[in-house]
Amino acid sequence: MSSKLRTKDEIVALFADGQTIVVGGFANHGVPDALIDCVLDSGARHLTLLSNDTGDADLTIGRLVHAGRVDKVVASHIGMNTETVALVASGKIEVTLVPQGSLAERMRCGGAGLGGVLTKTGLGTVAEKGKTIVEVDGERWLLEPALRGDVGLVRARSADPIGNLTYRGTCRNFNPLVARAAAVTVVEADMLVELDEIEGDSVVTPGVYVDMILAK
Amino acid sequence: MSSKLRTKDEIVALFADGQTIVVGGFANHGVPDALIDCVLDSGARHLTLLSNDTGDADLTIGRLVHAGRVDKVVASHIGMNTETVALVASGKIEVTLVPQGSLAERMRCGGAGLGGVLTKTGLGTVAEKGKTIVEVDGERWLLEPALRGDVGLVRARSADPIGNLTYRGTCRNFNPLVARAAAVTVVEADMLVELDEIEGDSVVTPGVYVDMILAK
Amino acid sequence: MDIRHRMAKRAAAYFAAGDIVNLGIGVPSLCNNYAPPGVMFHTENGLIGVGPLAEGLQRVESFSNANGMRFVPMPGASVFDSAESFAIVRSGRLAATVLGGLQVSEKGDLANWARPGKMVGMGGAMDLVNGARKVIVTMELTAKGAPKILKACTYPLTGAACVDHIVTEQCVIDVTPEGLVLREVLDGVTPEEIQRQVEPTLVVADDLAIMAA
Amino acid sequence: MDIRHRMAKRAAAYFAAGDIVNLGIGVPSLCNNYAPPGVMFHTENGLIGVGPLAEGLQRVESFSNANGMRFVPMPGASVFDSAESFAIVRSGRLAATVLGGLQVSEKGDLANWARPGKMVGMGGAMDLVNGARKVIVTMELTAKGAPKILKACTYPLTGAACVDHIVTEQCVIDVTPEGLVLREVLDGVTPEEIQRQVEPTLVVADDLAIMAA
Repeated sequence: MSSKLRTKDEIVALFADGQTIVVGGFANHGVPDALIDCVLDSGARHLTLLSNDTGDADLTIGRLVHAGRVDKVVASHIGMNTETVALVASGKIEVTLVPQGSLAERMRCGGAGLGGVLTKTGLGTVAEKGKTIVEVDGERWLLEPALRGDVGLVRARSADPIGNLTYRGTCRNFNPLVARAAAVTVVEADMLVELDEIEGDSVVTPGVYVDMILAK
Repeated sequence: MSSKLRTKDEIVALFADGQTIVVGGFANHGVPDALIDCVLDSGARHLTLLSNDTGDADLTIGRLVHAGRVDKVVASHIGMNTETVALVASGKIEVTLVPQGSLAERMRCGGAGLGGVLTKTGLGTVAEKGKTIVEVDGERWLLEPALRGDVGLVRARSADPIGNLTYRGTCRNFNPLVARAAAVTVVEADMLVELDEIEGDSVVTPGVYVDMILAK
Repeated sequence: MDIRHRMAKRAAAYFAAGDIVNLGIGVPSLCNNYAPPGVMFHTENGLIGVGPLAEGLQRVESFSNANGMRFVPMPGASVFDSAESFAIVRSGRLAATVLGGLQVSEKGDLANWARPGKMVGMGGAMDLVNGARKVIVTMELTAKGAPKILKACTYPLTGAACVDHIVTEQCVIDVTPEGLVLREVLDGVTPEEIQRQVEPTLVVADDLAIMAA
Repeated sequence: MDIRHRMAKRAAAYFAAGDIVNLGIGVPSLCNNYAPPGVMFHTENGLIGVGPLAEGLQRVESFSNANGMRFVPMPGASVFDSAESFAIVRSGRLAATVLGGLQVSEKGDLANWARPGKMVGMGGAMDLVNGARKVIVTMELTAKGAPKILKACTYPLTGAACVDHIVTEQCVIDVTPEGLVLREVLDGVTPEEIQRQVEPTLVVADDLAIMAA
């Protein structure tokens, strides 16, 4: 059992062109900003961004869009970010919009060894487009398939050396889902604490999901 | 916002013949024993029991089997309870066995407005029997449909008056899933605490899922 | 009372103590000023128990609503991730949601997230209209004189047959199996005047009431 | 060393520091005595960090393993519900699971939860063999002289093509795309003697090693 703390250089080395990056946060809150610095420093381009939104123009997640690193976005809402909206309109970014609850479940599936879930959300709307309808006992459901990425960026409140995590308030949002939904999960924590300092019952994301923690 | 604390008599009145009762606990640990007393006192019969297991003979959940209240069991394992095994063998109880992880997900779906999930678990085994296979991008998955009940019985460590709950150690097990997977959710807590005594970040089951709490 | 607050106050009259309610942005967000005691507010980014807007040291990043506004959590607040948040939404645990509307059809279809060619995201709206037990739309009756209550929506739908109540600045309309029922009108406004501003034929309630100004 | 501990010790040699491992009941449960430092144990009823069996005041209901035994949680233990527990299992976060076996086929099919007509439940076994990165079966080579390693299982399957390593009291066999490979034998036991006790034809590894007694 060795520490998962890693230097910024080690984390920067994770990123490569064409990857899918899964990012926690909601409307600029609870976003792993120091890990977004790492993506920017890596020079990685042609990324697919999987996150609830793309923040504001050149703020939080929006910095990846501003720097021209993003080719595709999968999100529930991009309207806050005027740059994303313009790049989508001009065809420079391809966007897939997913209802927020379905996006959360799809990430959860991707991190839980599940292939997808059946939901009513989006039935009778454009969210049905290209999707499979599954009947269960005569009832119609929309199949929302699992989503996963290459690297997941998580913002936590506290992290112990093996990656047990807590969150604070609404900064939790998508972060625990992102922690599961990527091949490699990297964490940025407001506070780094000792092993066993987070009581077992209070752990929100078990360390088993975490690969690396950004050292201060 | 009024208290969800209810007397034993009010809770006993919830149960009726033919209901599906969803019960938390795992191998006699974390079982809501006082709520099982309520089911016994109600006289309700021909119940369907939805739980991980049926405890030991005449212990915890097994008391419902011992008292002849149960017609059907949906569980992942009944082997600990010699009475259940004998009643199944003689055709007096009908049992449906579900892989434990699939049982947990099916309860979660039932409580999350989802119709089912796709899993690999059980592919190529008897767990496939009667189930739909769904292909996603050419990959085969087993569709495990949602499960719900009429009344859910939950054992918590602490409960505030609006039903925010915490659990302790492995007594958590299926309890947070049961809390969501029934039309009416009833809680038995080791400790009844004041409003706001459970810090928001530490709440495991939000009170929105809870209908009644057994008063001491 | 200005028309925005009038609509918010009327929408909030659908809430009862013990309800958990989700409010959209704009007019719906004003409903918390008029809710009866004991109503708790859900924000889809992961909390039940949203209190008043925060000031000074209370303004912390960790308590922000779906609109990015900082708030004070109320006693008994619970925190959860986005998957749990929408499990609560879809499973019918919210007594009500109040949302703005671009168009509502006579069957209760709602369009409120996009105009054709301008789709920036549905956020949580599709889940909310699918899951909340009561879907209340607050909107002005017309847009630049054109009706917003239509036989069929022309904009992309948020949800089909999902709306229960439409609260406008002039009237309250319920969506029922018998069609759109006019329940309340502002004092001095006639049912005929309302009818002229909506496309489908309204049923006037036998007990048509006066809407508070 | 008695044969149960011999099998457990050999199975534990597949673990490395940092691994999270789930142990089944019986012989597998003995593996924790032989695991290298830094291995953490998962119990499917909802905890990572299972420590030694508890004594006296340590014996609390809240720390019980899937077999109902009370244990002491280790520093860094994390607690979760059954859905999260199996999300961890199915998504490949467990480095290994060690389970008992009734039958293993030459393709690595495992039957370990039921005999025909006696099905009392698979518990978490089907999820574990589907999800753990390495599936290690500890079992005696034969049952009352009849082979347990077969061309095809006759008992209800736990999982198809899921087993990686079979550790018996006499030998270690790997399931590979080329068939069953005999990796280790007890000192003094010949590959021919092992072959007589299994149904499929074994491939004898070029570097056949001696299994620790």
